[in-house]
Amino acid sequence: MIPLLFAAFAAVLVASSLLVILHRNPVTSALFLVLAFCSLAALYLLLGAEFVGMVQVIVYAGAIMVLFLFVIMYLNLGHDVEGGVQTTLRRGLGWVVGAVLVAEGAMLLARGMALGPETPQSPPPPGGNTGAIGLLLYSRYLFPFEITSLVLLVAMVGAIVITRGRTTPAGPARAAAPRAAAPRAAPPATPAAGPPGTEPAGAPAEEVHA
Amino acid sequence: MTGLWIIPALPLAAVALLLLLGDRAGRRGTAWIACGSVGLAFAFALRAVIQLAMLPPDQRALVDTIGTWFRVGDFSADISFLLDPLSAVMVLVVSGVGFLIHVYSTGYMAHEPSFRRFFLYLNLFTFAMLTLVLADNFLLMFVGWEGVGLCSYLLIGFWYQRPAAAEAGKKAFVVNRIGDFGFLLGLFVLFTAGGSLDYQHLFAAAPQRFAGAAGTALVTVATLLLFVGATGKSAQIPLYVWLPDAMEGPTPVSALIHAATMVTAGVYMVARCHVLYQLAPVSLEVVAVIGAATALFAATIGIAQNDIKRVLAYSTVSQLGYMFMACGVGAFSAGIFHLMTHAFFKALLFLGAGSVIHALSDEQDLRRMGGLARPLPWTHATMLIATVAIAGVPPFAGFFSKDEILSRSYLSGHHRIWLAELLGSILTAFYMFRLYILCFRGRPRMSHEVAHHVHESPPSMIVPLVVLAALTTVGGWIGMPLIEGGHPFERWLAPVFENAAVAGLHQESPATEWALIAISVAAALLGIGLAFRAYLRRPEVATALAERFAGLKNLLVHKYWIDEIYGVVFVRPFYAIAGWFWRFWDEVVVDGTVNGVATVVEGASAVLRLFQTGFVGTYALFFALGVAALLLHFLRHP
Amino acid sequence: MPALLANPDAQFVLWALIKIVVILFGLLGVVSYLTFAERKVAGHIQARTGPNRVGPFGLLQPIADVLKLFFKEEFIPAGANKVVFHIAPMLAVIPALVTFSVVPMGPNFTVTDLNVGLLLFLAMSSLGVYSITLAGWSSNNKYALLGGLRSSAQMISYELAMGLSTVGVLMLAGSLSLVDIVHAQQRYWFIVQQPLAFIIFLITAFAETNRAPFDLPEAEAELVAGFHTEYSSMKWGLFFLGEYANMITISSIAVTLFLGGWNGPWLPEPLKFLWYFAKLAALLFFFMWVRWTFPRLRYDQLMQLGWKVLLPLALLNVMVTAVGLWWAVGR
Amino acid sequence: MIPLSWLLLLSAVVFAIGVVGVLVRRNALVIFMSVELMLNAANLAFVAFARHLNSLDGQIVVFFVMTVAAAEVAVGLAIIVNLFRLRETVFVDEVNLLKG
Repeated sequence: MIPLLFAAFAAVLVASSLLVILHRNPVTSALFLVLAFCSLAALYLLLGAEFVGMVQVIVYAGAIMVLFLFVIMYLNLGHDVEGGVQTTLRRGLGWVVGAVLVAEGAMLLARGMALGPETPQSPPPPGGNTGAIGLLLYSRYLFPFEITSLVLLVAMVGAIVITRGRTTPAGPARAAAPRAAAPRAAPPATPAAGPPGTEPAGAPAEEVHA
Repeated sequence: MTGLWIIPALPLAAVALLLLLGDRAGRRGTAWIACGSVGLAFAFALRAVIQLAMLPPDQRALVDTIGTWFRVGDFSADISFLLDPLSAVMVLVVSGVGFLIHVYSTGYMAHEPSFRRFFLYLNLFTFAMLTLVLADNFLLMFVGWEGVGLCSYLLIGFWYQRPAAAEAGKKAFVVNRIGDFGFLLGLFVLFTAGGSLDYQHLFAAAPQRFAGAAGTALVTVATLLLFVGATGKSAQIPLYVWLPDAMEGPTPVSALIHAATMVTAGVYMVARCHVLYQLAPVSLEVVAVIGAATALFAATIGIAQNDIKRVLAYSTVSQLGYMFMACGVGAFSAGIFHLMTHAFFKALLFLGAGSVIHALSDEQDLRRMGGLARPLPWTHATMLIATVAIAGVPPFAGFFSKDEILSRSYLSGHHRIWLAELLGSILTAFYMFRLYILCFRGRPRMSHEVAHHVHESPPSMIVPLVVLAALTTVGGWIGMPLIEGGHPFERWLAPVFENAAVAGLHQESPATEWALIAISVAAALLGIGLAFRAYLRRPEVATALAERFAGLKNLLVHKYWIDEIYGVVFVRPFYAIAGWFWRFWDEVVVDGTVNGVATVVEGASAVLRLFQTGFVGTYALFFALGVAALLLHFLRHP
Repeated sequence: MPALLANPDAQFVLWALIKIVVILFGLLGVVSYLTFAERKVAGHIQARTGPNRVGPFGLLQPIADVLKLFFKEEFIPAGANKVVFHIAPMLAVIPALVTFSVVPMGPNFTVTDLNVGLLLFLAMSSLGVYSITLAGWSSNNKYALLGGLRSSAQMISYELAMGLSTVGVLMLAGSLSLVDIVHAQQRYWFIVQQPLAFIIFLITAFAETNRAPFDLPEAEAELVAGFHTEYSSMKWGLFFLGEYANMITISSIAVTLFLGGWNGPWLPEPLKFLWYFAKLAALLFFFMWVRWTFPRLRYDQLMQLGWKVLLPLALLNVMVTAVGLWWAVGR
Repeated sequence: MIPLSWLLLLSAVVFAIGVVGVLVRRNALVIFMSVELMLNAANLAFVAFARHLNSLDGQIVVFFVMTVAAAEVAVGLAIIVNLFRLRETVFVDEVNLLKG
């Protein structure tokens, strides 16, 4: 049963990952990426890492990918246009390198490198390993954990500062009127870098997310 | 016992508070924070000292270890404070006199625009000084030592817009650096040979570690180096030159730093290291001789100076010489006693001088003073007490301490030192009463405009004066001579200096001591009498003498040309060397190297730039190719 | 066939399928009558009688509605992204149904007792954004897009406060399994210890289900019909279904976390599930009551409330709970 | 039980897909998604090793990776939005500001 499920989810994972990079439409790419993440979460569940699996869905599918979708919609991107000799050369090289990487990885695995003997598994605790993860996070990894909060804070501040830009001194006024923060979508894309004040600030979205 | 740390921490907290609050505190708030913190520190110090006094004499040492400061190899330095009878005296003097001077400053600096900066520095100084005296090891003491040096520099140059003040601050800093360097070298020697910088360990182990001829040589070198530091900080020959110039700072600063507390750090340090000094008789001899030379030298210069604060500055140098003489003859407790009484009366003198300067609209020249006894009754009375005290007339504080130094010097067989001290006390009495007479007696010599504005200082300045005057009057009584088994002050310090008790003291008959007392009082009275005769009764005598010995007078007025000699011997050659380094080493060698590197990089980058397309994709491709190559390497060399 | 039935894996799959089917159809039936109930409640609140023509007391009205929806013409706007346009309504229903798999309805009456059940609920509620965002975007209609963006911002904002408000319960119960949480409430319900958390959870629940007074995504007066402006027939029906399914799910979670789940006096063990349904019904009525009583919030008020009031309060609740636990247990 | 090598192979494949995505696509957003794919491939390897070694540390590392990914996406997308405002493009081969 478990190998079967593994195979199924692995297939979904690989297929959707491929579609992420193959599809011309960024929205579709993003949706396939969500699918890939969900199947990855399922794989985590199969591996007995149910907490990580759930967090994977919450963080990646529920937050990060939504942010991606927001930005794609805000930028109102159509299909990507690819073409030209240089592009073709680069794409060809890219595929070759990817194939080489997979081949090398497979060969390394085939030689059994880095694979020690499997540690005997202890039976999973009745309440799952969430409690054990919490204990580890708040004991041995306490310092990295606290630093993590700092990383997030810096990223939040950075994202806000970058998106606000220096063009509008009347920043607060803009932030106070999120109604104006609607991206133009249905009408054909007008220049996004409009005059100050009318900029479709993605501010609420980014602030929400960061 | 815990809680010692709070004594230096309070002024530090005040510094932080003043920095954080900025001008929001206002003048009144600033004054309260600054004075309150030092006052509280004094209260805590008093409490700690009372606790100390409760203990039996042989256990009187309170240690408060806060934590490890740093650890390098097997050497570790603690942040640790020690309160023993010696540091108790120091901490009470520093916080007590410091508090009075803080209060005084609120009045004196009332019209100063940089009011907050002044108190910030003053509090920082108090913190550093308390750290210095309370430290439990040489390293922490060195922190305080450097801290007070820094604050001294900042406060001398407080009016940095005035070139003279800025120069004086720089001079003080540079001269002190020389001394501090010696001090640091001394610490290195002590640590290498003594194995520790902790007072207790070092002093306990010193007799064994420094045994034998080699050990004596080593400890002599170490103590001499430490004494170099002391000459810098405590303004002794040859590094005394900064102190008179330091009078460019505000007067409360002169009183606190350059009279009462910081300049005595050298004396404190020597007393603290008495165990080491007693292992090195040569060093003791040097200390005594340098002290004697400085005392006489500075006293003679003091006679011919016209700036009221400079006279006091040379007087300080001279009195510090007395303290070192006391240490040099082994009478450490007498030196510390004089340190304490000197803190009282010299602070009082400076504060009184400040009051006079304040009253005369910032006039400092004695030649334009006179007759101020009537308009400034409080200042006059307190200044008179202080002058009498420093001259050594009983029953004021200066008499007891100075007499003790004299008698100890004589009784311990240092007769030549005693003679120098005696001569010094005549000179002291003379120049101090010259100052007093020129300032308060005779006819007013200031301009009408200034005379019109003469006014007594506000209560915030008078009250510290009165308190200090009271201390000057009664402060010496705890050192009453001729008491069997030593007087209270000596008994108090006895646990610290137990092995330094002057031998042979108690074998002398009271008659000898009485005679010595009589001689020293007579010397003081002689100096006073001469001053009155030369400057009040018959001023023409002074003029005549000055004309007759014009060469000598010129020499004294120009302070033996010492600054100029230093300039030619040390400063000019130093400038020359520095200039060479600048022109050749810096501009040719260093700059040449840097520019050469830049040229090489420029040439190389012209080639490497071709790889930089600016497209992220290209970079990523190189990156991926690199990873692939790395994996290939692992495949080939598993 | 019997050999297949003996296989434990196959049995597992079979049981799961049976449970899924039961829950699915049960839930769908409840949802359709919930719409009926809503209309009745709205009617009575507005001093009307509500639907009463189809069947006795109008009880067949939901069936008529569904039939109408099925037979209505499907309409896809020009320039729409067809695939996404089709997927979006499905995404509205699926997360709600998935969450229901971990809700304990009675003793030994739950699809699966997952040891990270609460996280599953949070994960699924975080996925709820997609349907609305994608529906708004793929319709190629500016009102739909505005509604979609508004709702995603709203849901993401309130998700934080909701997640944090459950942390207090989590700390008290010491487990992420919803069954364990219900068991932990046998002495008294967590609403007693966590009243603030309950209030925050309720408010955020309104926002997460896009119900009044937080129904900005479909504010008729401003945005025509919000993100589902361009939807018609059963696709629109799916959104409708999703809204009510979400309501049921989130109310179930509220019952489980704060109101003691199936715990209650008097009833014998096998009938305890009735308590669960009674509480659920009460909460659903409360949802409707609020919808027809309160006016809609302005968008900036909504954001202010979410970020400046609810989130700090939820954090405060976590801190107070932690201190309280430390006081009570740690010492 | 799933053998470790399968998981690692899967991780390698997903990682390589991410690499290819970075190399062949010109849309910065898709490149970003490919980076996320690579990060997740690494996460998968971590979880696989956590299971293999029967130690939770691998799962803890996954947390930190997720945190960093979240931070990176927030800042990265902000940069892309700004890029679009300035240049009206998200195609990385139309921007060569890195060239000195």
